[in-house]
Amino acid sequence: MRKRFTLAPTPFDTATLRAELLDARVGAYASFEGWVRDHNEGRSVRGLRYEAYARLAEAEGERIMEEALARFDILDARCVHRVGDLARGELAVWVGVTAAHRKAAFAACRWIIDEVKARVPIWKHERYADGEAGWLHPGP
Amino acid sequence: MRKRFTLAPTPFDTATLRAELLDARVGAYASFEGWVRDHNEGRSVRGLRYEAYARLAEAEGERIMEEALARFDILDARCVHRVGDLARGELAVWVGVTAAHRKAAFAACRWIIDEVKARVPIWKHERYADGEAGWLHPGP
Amino acid sequence: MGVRVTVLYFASLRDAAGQDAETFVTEAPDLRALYLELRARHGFPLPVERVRVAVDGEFAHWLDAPREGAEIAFLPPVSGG
Amino acid sequence: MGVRVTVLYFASLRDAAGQDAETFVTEAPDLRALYLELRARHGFPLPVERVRVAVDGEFAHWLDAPREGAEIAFLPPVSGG
Repeated sequence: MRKRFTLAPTPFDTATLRAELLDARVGAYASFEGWVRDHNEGRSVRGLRYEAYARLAEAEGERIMEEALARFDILDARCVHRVGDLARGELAVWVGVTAAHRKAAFAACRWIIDEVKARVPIWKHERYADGEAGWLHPGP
Repeated sequence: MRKRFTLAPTPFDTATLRAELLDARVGAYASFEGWVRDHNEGRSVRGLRYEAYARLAEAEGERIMEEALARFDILDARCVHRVGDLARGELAVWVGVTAAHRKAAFAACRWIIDEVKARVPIWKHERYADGEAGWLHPGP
Repeated sequence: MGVRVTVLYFASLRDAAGQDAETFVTEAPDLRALYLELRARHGFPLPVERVRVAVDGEFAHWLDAPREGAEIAFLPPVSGG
Repeated sequence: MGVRVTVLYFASLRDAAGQDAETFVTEAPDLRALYLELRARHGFPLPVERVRVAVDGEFAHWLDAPREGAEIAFLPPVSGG
């Protein structure tokens, strides 16, 4: 079975991923990309590291994609999340969704990235220009 | 001044357009693409033609992009709309939006395509497999 | 005393008119009257309520008077995207 | 009579534990008690209320008992995306 959620230890190409999603039934394609910014909450970011509990991250990611296909009137969806060290300006996560119509494509794309951020066991470690570094563990 | 809304008489490359939008401040990139489907409202579509009143379409498209920049907390946005003859499976319209955070990127992307569809003087002529053809003039 | 205008036709209006554009002298007091006149002449499928009007590349009002040398466009409901 | 388990540490918990994983015999009656015990030993920064627990690659319940040979993962609040 083709996996819809993948962890990528190296930079990946969104054009290829997008091309794999397109077919004659597709009227709407919505995508989201998360990039490593130069700043986060007012601090200058030098780079970051994503660590995952890969076994559970892949299972939970796949569940999110299956739930999206059940909840929304979409044709298909994919998500790839980087792990390992990333520099500023690198792509961290990509979501692509195809549907007959745009409303469902947008809604599912937004839902998937929100669920991935909330549920998939991946942790971000940021290194700042001032030399400090730390894990981000968002509060409740 | 760099134009944010463009009419394209020939197929265009979204990877290049996306690359032009990305810089170190970007944390979120949301995009939308509209494709020529093989079916529309139950009829088999052979191809279509987009016609525009180019002079006003470009002015109104540019106004939409400027309004999006004022309404949403985004960094930049672009939209390209094809005109002329398109076959099934061809890209009709692309919207790309960059922001620090995903909420504004999604909201602006959705808003731009909705406004473009509602306001920009472009008309779609569909040719069906059964030989019929006609202009789409959506009712109120 | 009429004014010389160029009228542009798009989509179903162009199909009905059998041409992209025509230039003529009109004595219509406003753009609405001009559209109604042309609708009668060309058999446009769309009532004025479903059409918008633009002059010289900007949206205009139906009660504006035609100006000498104006480019007037009648715009059917749009269907881009 | 304890059970032998492997515990995985991630992110700030790994930094505190100074290791990715450790295997040992525990007599903790449930996963919650096991976490509290390890928290005391390693000085984990996170209270149990902010942590989730997984067993053998699936989310588990704090009141589940540790099973012989289980891979137990304590998961700090996630921050992917």
